[in-house]
Amino acid sequence: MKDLINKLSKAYELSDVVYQRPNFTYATANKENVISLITQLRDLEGFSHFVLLSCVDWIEDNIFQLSYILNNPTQKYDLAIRCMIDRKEATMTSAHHLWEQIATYQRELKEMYGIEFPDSPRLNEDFILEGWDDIPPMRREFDTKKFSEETFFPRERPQSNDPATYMKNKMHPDEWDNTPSSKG
Amino acid sequence: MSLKDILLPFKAWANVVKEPVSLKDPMREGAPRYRGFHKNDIEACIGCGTCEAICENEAIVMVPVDGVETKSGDSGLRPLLDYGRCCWCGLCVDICTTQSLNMSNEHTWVVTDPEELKFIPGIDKKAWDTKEEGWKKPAPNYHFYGQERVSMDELHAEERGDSFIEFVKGYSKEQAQLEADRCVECGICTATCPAHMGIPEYIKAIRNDDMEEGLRILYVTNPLPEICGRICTHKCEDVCSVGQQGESLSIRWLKRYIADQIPSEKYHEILDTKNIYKGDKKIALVGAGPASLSAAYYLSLMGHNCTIYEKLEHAGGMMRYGIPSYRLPYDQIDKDVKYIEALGVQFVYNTNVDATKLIELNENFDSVYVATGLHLGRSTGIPGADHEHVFQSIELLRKITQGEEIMVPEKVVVIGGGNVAMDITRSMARLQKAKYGKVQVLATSLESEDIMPADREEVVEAREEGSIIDPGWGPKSIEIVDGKIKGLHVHKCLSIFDENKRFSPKFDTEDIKFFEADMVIESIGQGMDISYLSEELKSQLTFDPRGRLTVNESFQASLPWLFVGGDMVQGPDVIHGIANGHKAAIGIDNYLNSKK
Amino acid sequence: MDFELKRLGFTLLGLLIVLNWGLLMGAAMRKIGARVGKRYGIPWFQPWINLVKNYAIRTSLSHGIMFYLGPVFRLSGGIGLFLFMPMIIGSQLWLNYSFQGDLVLIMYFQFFGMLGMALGAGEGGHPYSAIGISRGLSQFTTIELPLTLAIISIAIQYDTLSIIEIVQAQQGGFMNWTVFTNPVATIAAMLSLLGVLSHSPFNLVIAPNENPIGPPTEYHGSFLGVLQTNRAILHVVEAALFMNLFFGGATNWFEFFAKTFLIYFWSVFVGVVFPRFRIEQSVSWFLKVPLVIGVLAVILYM
Amino acid sequence: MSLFNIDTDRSKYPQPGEDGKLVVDLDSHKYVKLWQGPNHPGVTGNMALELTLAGDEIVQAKTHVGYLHRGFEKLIERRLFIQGMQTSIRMCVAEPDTNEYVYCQCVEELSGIEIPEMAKWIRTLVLEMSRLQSFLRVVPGQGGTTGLGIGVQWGMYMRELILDRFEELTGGRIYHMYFTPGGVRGLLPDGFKKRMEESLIEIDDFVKRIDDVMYSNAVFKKRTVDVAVLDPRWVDKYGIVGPVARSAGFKRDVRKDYPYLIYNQLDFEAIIMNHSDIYNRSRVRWYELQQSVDLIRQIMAKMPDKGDFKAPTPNVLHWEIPKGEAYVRAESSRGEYGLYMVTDGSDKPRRVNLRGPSYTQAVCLLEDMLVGANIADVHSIMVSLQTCPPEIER
Amino acid sequence: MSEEKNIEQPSKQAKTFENPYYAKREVTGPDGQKFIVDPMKDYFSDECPTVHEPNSIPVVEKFLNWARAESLWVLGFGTGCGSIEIGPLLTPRFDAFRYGVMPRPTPRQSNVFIISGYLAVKTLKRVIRSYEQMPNPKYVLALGSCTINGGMYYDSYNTINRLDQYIPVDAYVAGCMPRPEALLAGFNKLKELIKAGKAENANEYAKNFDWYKANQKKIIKDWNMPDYNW
Repeated sequence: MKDLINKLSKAYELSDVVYQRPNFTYATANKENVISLITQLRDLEGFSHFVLLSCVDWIEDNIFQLSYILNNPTQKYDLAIRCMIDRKEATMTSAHHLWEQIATYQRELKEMYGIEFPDSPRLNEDFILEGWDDIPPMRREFDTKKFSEETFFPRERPQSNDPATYMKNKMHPDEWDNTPSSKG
Repeated sequence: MSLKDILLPFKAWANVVKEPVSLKDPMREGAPRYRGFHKNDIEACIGCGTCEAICENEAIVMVPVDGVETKSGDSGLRPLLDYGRCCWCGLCVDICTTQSLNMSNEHTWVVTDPEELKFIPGIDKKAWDTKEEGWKKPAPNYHFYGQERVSMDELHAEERGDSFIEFVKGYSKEQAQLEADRCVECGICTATCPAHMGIPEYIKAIRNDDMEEGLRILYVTNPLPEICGRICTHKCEDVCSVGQQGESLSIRWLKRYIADQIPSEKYHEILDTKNIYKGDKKIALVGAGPASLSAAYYLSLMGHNCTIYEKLEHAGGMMRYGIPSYRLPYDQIDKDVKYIEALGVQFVYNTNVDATKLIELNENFDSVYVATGLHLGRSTGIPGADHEHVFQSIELLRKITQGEEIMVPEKVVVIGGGNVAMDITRSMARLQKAKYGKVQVLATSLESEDIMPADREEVVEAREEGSIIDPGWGPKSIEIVDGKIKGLHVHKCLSIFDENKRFSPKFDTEDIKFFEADMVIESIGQGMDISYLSEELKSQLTFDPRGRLTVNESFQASLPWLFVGGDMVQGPDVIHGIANGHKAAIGIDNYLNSKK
Repeated sequence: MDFELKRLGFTLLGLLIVLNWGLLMGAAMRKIGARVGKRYGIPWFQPWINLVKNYAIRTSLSHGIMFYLGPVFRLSGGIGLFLFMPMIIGSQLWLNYSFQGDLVLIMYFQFFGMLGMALGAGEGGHPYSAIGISRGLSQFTTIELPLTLAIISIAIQYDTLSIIEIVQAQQGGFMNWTVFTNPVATIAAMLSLLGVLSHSPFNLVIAPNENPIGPPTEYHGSFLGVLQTNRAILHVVEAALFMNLFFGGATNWFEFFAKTFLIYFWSVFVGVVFPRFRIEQSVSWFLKVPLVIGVLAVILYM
Repeated sequence: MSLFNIDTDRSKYPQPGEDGKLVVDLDSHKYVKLWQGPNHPGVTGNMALELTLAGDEIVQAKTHVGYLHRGFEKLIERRLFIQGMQTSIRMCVAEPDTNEYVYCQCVEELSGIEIPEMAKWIRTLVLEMSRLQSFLRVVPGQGGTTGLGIGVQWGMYMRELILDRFEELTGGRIYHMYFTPGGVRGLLPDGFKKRMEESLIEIDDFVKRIDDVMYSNAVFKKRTVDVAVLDPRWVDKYGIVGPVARSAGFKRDVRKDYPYLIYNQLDFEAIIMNHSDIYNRSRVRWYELQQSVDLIRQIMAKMPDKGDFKAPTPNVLHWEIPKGEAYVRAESSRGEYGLYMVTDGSDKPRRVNLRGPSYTQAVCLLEDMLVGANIADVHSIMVSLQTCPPEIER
Repeated sequence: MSEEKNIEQPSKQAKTFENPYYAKREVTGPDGQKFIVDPMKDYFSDECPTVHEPNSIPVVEKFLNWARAESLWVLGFGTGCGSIEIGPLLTPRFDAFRYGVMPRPTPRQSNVFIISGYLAVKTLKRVIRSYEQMPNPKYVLALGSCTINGGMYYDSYNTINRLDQYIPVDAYVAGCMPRPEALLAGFNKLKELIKAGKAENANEYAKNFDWYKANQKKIIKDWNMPDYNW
């Protein structure tokens, strides 16, 4: 595994290599290199089984991390290629020509994160959601609880009480608050 | 396709003559472990709300219920289950600190009005309340949070036995975080703590390794964290919900851990007290004990000028002169005191405030706060108690801490079962060990072992150090032969309080014992010295039947300018002192503002 | 009383008996089928309740006149079959309106209901109705072929097209039954009976998995009630037809019940243990196996 | 390779237009558009197929999912690590334990917890039981799709027996919520092994019967043999896993290839066949059903009686896991089942992504496999691929 | 967290939901004739539901109600996870056929709609269509927490919280998921209600039609169907 990574590192500038398990490695590649890298992995290195295409929203750093997990079924090891793309202009080269299933992943990512994959088939069709007109729901800034409460009006319930506050109010009603903001 | 393929399927018809496997009555019982509807033992439940915290569906709401009182250690809240949310995972049962919440194996409930599906188990009577079977906590050693205290490094009994060096070393970072991790953040402790410290909050700060935040939280309610972190009577730990099944959290040590991490120089910066506003109001505080220090601290923050008058040469009061330094080293007292001093509080040492001085203070200052503590020992009054080798523990302790030479005989008997008795026992043991190399101290108390007022660990540690603790005996007389004390006669104590809960011990005069001793130390309580109140003042003040000054909720005595606090009002307890110092500070502030 | 009037009365009474027997037999078969599946199955009176329930449905929504007429056609197909089917041989009154050459009419009525249903379901507008109908018609055509051949064979054998005469020819001991005198035709007919009663493996038309319910997809409430009524009658009458043609008819009601039950049971016996053929498979099967046997039966008696 | 002689002539089907999309002119009266689902007994679960038919034959198929979308992955981002356990389990209702396992294993791997030996045995037992109950549904269910109802009836009863054992062991019937990060939530109850063995004996009997009634059934064979044949080249193209890939001759079994828990102490071989039609795909599952029974017996014979079943974890109310990412896979009855978890050092996962076998099998593979099939076979094909909509849309 | 301010919030997507399949269009028939097809009118009937009063003779109504109660035909629409327990219910272990329960694959012939748990918005649309196609009288049995107050998915952006806002519900069965036993108890409760003449929710739906429609349209953005789809 290490040999392979070393070999690929030269050509594709892999960084942040993590040897998670003896048969599982993570590495980060540049956005431009990813497609040619996974093409090489598929065609030359025997990574014929595509496992997963996923996206992680690092909202603090303003990036989306795309993870391509590939599996080599004969050698029985996995390689996950990470790729960072800009959150503002979330566009990535499509890889649907390599594995048929990637088109589905890309449809989902488009719908859930708003990432564009130009030329990917049926990209703009509704996949899971229907008639969604808010920001893509899997983005971190989308507050699902707030959305749910505003949209689906839950049944009313009694207000919950924090034991500490409740006890204090009940047993020592006129005493001070202990939150750091109020000094004395 | 062969003939076999056509004929073999007909074998299925063999079933037609067999009895069907359908349940005749399909309404079965759930399995013994089945996670069905909830039931709650209302008596055992303390309303800690851990179930609410772990419930991912917000299906549990803590609500007040009729018939359950809010009291120390019981929030008076009980979980309300919303079966419009519940997913029957049973985590609430697994984490329940008291194991009062369980699930029955009942599983069928159909309603037409969904509002019925909200109920308080145990309060709203349900058919399954009496069912025995159902999901319970899987095993005694199955936990979602640590059950055992992280033990603190301390000196062994042999090492510590002959010195007054602080023997509890304090937590390391890893230990503190491990211990802090056990907290379930229920907050039951907060209301129980006299000062209402934000205990879960500062424990959280430890977990986040944010000591500055921790210190800020501490100082909101307690300006003496180093002191409290060592010698607080930790009422919080008694009610800690983690302690319901395992060992309660070492809240005191964690507090000390925070204070220990930060050097005193950084206090100003962290607490943002560099430029506090100073007004023109002046307050005199008598006695430099915890109550005064606390009051002075908060008054300073409010912008008042405080002057503390202390009879002895250092601040700290009973903390310095009553508690041996192996428990509370002096430099730690100084650390807290120095910070208060740095806020502009003036300390006047070696100044005894007597009746005239008090009047003078009243004239020169806007308000006077008196917290002179309980510095007089009480005597048992048994025959022989007036012997010169019968001492008061308070007096002895003060002498020990002041470094005065005291008599260290070979055999000592201590009468009393409180923390002070333990202090003197252990102090004497140390002195004996240093002098003779062996310990022959015996402490006896009226209360039996289980109701001894002293902290458990004090008793345990005292025994580790070689002292004998033999509780449950009432002192009868001190045998004096040739003007020298021979020992103490005791008889078995049967009960301490009568049916009206008044102090009235009963003894079994048949069951007697004799403790040999060269010296007897009485440690059965303390009294206050209010000689500085002139008769004229006394006549204007009111006292309660136990001889204590009556005060209102902000510790204002019947004379408006006089505020009273500390042990004098609420008995010997440092955290109470701090708390009522804080309250008095608020009261004084209000009083001064209203006077304008 | 006038004989004709009396006959009308008996025919109506016979219809009632047949209807109830059909419902009961349906429930019994379902219970037997359930037993094979290791369960108890519906209560025996369930079909009556279902019928009442369906007639009591308040909504009655028609997609057009043909939609309305579809169940009516279907029911008249079933009743028509009944009217020309002799029930009990030996009693003039239970012979219904059977007459010379009624065999031809019966073959017609078998198709009549199906066609009416086709028109009605087609108007329902539901694609599954249309698919079910096209499947049903193509399958039923091939089911009819071996049956017709078998009937031609026994018509040649007994030299008549009257059911009554065919039955009477079989009287006098069970060895006279067509099943023994013309086993080949009987086999062809019994195989096509599986299709006629639309049990597995020939029930793709109304299969829930492949096609929610087939032609009656849109039918509800009283329309469905009519269809259920028809189904109960039709199953008994079809069984009675086979009883009359191949199993010596019935001389009393007990014999009638026993024989129709067994004949009906035959389709359940096969149906429970076999899954469904696809339409083109069942079409080709009917054209391969029963049709060849039917042709053989005709040739043998030519 | 004549066996795999697939009709690739699609000239009679709609052709792609200039923009790459197929041109299906519904108004030309050549095609019928038909929706199968979501309210249709002929789809597996709550999903829909948009079929374009020419006669009885499908010329174009589109899968429509999202009817069961609950936004799990979003919800788990709001859940503590302990709370994710019962959220993740609901991702696939037919076989929930695999979800639990991959979730807990991810948490354990990222936080560096090693679970006790006993917990590993019990987890393996539960996972195998879960596979078994899933097979008991789907093996006779294949007959059910073609109208053979009795197999389903028997199978469901056998599954009930396993569910009874589950209820006894875990306290839940369908959703067991029995694995917790760190181990499991209890030991086997008294007499469990005996009752389990009794159930297994009944299942042995069922296995034989279903062979007689279903796999030897002339009509069933006619409906399933050589129907919807899977081209072995498709396996990598579509990412096919589990019994479907194994029936096409690919020896891919996570339990063998990437042994987890105590599978390397058990004696079994991956079952493969080399012609993947509906019949063989179902047959592979039938063999695996027997294999599961055998594995359960092995586990019960070899497992220790007592032991710690849960490793100590940090306080679950504020359990923070350092930054990292993990992909954990397990073998479900449908094949490789994986969970990708990313943590960021807080007490909640940053991202959780589930990769169920249906994700590719029910969307792109099904869409291609249905072309040219008869509409009466749609349900059979879906069941033979064991499509499970909730794990597609989560 | 000053960085957070820099993150540009993506604007809400303005989408138009027009399915060409449902649009009006001109079609040339096989005979060359041209005609306009309006699927919204041609494929559906958009007649409003009406209240069907019970039979005026109490005895008759009582008898009919008994028949309705003893013959519950369930729509085989597995909307959520609870539908997995419908299998055991209808198979040997529980054999609900004994109690007059029978699955039907088409809404036209069903009387009972089992909402088996959570409803995604996308499913809700289909549920409403199916519910409206069911003939009066019709009953709704809601399973599990999700239909009552959101259950596990109370904070999900795609599942509804309260079913009774969208269609009237007759009985709720507690559990997540309810066991087959609980479901049977639900059927028994339903039978009780029907026999007592209290299960007239189909008429309630017709009476409060506007309220229900307003609620439904509030969350289903891609409506694309006539208000009432017969």
